[in-house]
Amino acid sequence: MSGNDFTADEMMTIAAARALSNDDVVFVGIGAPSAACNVARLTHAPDITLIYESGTIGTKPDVLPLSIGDGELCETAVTTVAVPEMFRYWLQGGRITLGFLGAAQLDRFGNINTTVIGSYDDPKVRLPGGGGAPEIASSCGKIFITMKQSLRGMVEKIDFFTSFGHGEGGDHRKRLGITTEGPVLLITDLAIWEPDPETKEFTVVSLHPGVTRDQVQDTCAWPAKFADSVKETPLPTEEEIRTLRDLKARTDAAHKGKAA
Amino acid sequence: MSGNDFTADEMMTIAAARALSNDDVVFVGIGAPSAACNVARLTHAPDITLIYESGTIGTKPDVLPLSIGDGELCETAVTTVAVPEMFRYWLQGGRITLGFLGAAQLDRFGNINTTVIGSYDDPKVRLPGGGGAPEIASSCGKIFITMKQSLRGMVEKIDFFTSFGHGEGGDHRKRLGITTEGPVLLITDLAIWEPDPETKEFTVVSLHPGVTRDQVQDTCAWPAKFADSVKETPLPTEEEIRTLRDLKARTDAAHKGKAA
Amino acid sequence: MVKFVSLAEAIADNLHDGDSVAFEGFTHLIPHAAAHEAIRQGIKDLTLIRMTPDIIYDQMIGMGLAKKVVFSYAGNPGVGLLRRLRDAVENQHPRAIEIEEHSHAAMANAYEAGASGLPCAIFRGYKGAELAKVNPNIKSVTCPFTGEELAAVPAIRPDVSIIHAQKADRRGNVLVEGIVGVQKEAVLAAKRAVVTVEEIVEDVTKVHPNACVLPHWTITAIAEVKGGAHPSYAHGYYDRDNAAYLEWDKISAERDLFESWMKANVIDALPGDFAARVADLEVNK
Amino acid sequence: MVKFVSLAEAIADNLHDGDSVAFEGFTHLIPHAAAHEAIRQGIKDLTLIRMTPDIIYDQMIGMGLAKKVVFSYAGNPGVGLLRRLRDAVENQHPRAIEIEEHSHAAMANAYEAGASGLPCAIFRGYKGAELAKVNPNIKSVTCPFTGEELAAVPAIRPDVSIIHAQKADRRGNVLVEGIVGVQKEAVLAAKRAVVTVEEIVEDVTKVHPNACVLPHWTITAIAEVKGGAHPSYAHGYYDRDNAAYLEWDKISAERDLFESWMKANVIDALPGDFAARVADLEVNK
Repeated sequence: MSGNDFTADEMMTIAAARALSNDDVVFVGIGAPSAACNVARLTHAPDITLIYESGTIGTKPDVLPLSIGDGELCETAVTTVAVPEMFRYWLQGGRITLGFLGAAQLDRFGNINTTVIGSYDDPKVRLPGGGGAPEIASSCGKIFITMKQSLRGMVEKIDFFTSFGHGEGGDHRKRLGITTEGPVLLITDLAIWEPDPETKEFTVVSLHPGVTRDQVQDTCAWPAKFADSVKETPLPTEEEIRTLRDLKARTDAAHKGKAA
Repeated sequence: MSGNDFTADEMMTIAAARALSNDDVVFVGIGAPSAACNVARLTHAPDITLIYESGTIGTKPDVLPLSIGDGELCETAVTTVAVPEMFRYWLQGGRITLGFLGAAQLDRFGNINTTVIGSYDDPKVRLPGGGGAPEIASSCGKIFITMKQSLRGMVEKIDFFTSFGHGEGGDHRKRLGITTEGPVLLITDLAIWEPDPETKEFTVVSLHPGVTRDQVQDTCAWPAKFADSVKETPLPTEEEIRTLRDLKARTDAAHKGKAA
Repeated sequence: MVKFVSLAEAIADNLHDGDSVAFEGFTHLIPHAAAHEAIRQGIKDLTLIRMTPDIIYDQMIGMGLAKKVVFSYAGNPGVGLLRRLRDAVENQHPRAIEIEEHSHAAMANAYEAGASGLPCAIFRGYKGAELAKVNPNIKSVTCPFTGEELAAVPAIRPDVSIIHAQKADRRGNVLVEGIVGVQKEAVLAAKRAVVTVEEIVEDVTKVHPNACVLPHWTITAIAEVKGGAHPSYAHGYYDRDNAAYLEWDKISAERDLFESWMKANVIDALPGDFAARVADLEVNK
Repeated sequence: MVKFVSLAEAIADNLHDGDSVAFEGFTHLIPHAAAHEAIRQGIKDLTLIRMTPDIIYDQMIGMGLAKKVVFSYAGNPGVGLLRRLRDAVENQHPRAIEIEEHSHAAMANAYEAGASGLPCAIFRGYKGAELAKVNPNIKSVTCPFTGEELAAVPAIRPDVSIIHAQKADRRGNVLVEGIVGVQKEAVLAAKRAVVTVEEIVEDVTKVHPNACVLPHWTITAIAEVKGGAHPSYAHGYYDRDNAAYLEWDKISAERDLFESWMKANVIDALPGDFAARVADLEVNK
């Protein structure tokens, strides 16, 4: 395989994986976060601790779970605790260094909506809701967000504050008495964004290989800010691509399962 | 052995055992309560559920534990839970039908002191304190108390309210918002006492075989009340005595253990 | 006193029109067979409580059993949205339902408070989150030592909790292993508890001293239903039928397809049918 | 990052003059060897926290290490009073100590709140009990839904928690089995956690999925000390030395006898001496 033989989705997952380290204790969401965490574990961060909200602590799945409670998460875990304990001792207890969230709608300050499109009382689309996100966003040491860019997703104003990022920006978290860092990284299929140190507005710091500034702006409904020097995200290595694809192939085979 | 061949201590334990039933879920204290509960289990109440505050639920020890956390309690239990869970889900959760308490000092309304003799800040004797008793007394469906009678133990006024019985009597429990019954039975080495339905003052309802009213009064510092018709506690049966003595013999042998 | 009964009896005796009920299971051990029995019995006006209402609540809502849903994540896990729930919320089909929405932390704490006999739970939560503005059951208390404001939610106390577990023993003690979710809390918080199990064995108390065992006197009724969690799974018995979860997304997308599927697979089916559904998914013991 | 060290190092690195420390263990797995090491190192002005201060706190108080004790039951379990603690409270010998006294329910909830990162715990307790009048750390909060007044106590957050466990594995994961007490909560509530273990094995994560395992990243230091709980016991390793508990009642009754016993058995002893003390108490594995 050549260095350019990868999809934007794969680049997103690999860029997210690179941001993870051996010392992280990660509260993992399903989908791209789960893929990124497991690619990290299978490449440069073999000792990373992955926690799924189903109560599985220190899990090492061979295939990606479809749900956050697949059997393999438990079988490969250091221990499996009850869900109330997970939220009380581990998340609220401040034991999780990093929370990894996705979003249906995201604004420039890292606030997330996964609750409703339209009004809460008479929604156009009723989304699944927050699940663990409201407290993941406030209790984890820091937050990574990963999502595909789109005008419907990266919006000027989210319809509902499912979880709080930097609010209106600046020191809004601190003003609410939240002591954790909040969103420190946004990894999309096109770019890597970091909050501005002062305003906390997400700013593009790295474009994925071959991506233009226009592509970023065309898929983001707010006026995108770019850092003074925007880097290019390093190409996926052969090991990264192979690890991700092997993982996905094992996962697909496993999930075909039984039903027709 | 003849029907009269038993000690006052044995009579106390056996009388307490008889008051227990198969359907009881008992929070067991160490000493006489533990002996009574296990005699009940080994005679007429084989299905009684015994719970020790160490977290052992549904335990069936072959010898009496010296502490509330001896290994055999765990080995013979249906399950062993953490101590916070014991106090939250099981005791406070209202799952315990009966609490069984002892006392260093007891008053006529079933209020108990196991904290200090003398003043709290400068005690004459510093006793162990309440342990589980304050919440056992309020959260269990009802309370049995067992103790040997003495002028130092059954007092006009306790030095410290470690746990609340009927307070000043009458509906004092209800006035404090306590919804459980509180002390419903006092079993001593001389007699069985029940609270008066109105005043809640302990009243002798049964004298153990051979015990006189004077003996009861001579070992009780408040003016003892007697029911209109005071019964005689039935003699221990041969099975009861044998079960208790076998249990004690096994226990003594086990506790001699190793140290000189 | 726990009773060993058929699933039909367990549901008929314990779940009544208008009850609040928690069919719990956090992706693992979801009581599908029991939910299908409730649907067959046509029980009405239920308040359905669950952290993760997934396929079974989508089915119960789609069949019109629910008047209210209390939840924290209403999705088909790993797949997407719940289409029957959406139809009820967005279009009031087949009836309007009330929703009371929380976060996972709030629900988990509320179950824990219910099991603990407390009227409410306190936790550090909902900071900056908008649910606190739309749900009047989210309030706050102030720590009397630090002055910190903490979130408070009422304890969950269902009329009935219904769970699926791996094993019961002949005394009626119930063993739950693996991802245990909030099942223990749901059972202890409820007035009545119904448990379906994969099998009834001689004794479940020797597995491990600290295994999650619910003593017999905390359970109202036990019914043996092999495969009763399908397409969810039972750790040690059979795997999750991930394909069935993917398939549900299509079945639930259209009202007609949903109804014909429900007739064929639920209304005209029996608890005994679950065993065959897991035959190909069994794990080597 | 967890460190495998000698007991002397583990205590020297983690327990300092003036610290608040919980040597936990609810009758089972009491960290006697670690407490003896603290005594040998002569650490001063400690705030000793424990639900059931028994022999080890009697020893530490008798040796003058404690300035304060936070507890809920200060007895020699099944035997009687703690005579060195009494001497300190009643006669200020060898020094005056401050006491903060709670009920078991309060302490258990306070540890749980500490592990949960909360500033306080609420529970239904202390109704009519006089401790609420003499301990300013017992307050109340009102349930915002029902108006019920509940007791509140501050969370316990020790500088250090010290426990004894059966096993650690090579990664540093720690297994506690049997009567688990409040050890998990004590470890998670503390800033630093020291664990002594009976043995270090390859892997502790396969015992049972829901066994009480503390992941390596929650532990600061691990020291292998065979027999380190004696005369308490380690489920699966050796039995409780009940006779030693009975004997302590005599040893602790007189200051001179206490001091000579401490010199012979603690000051002039080593952690390695514990193995021999349990030799006759070992259970068949």
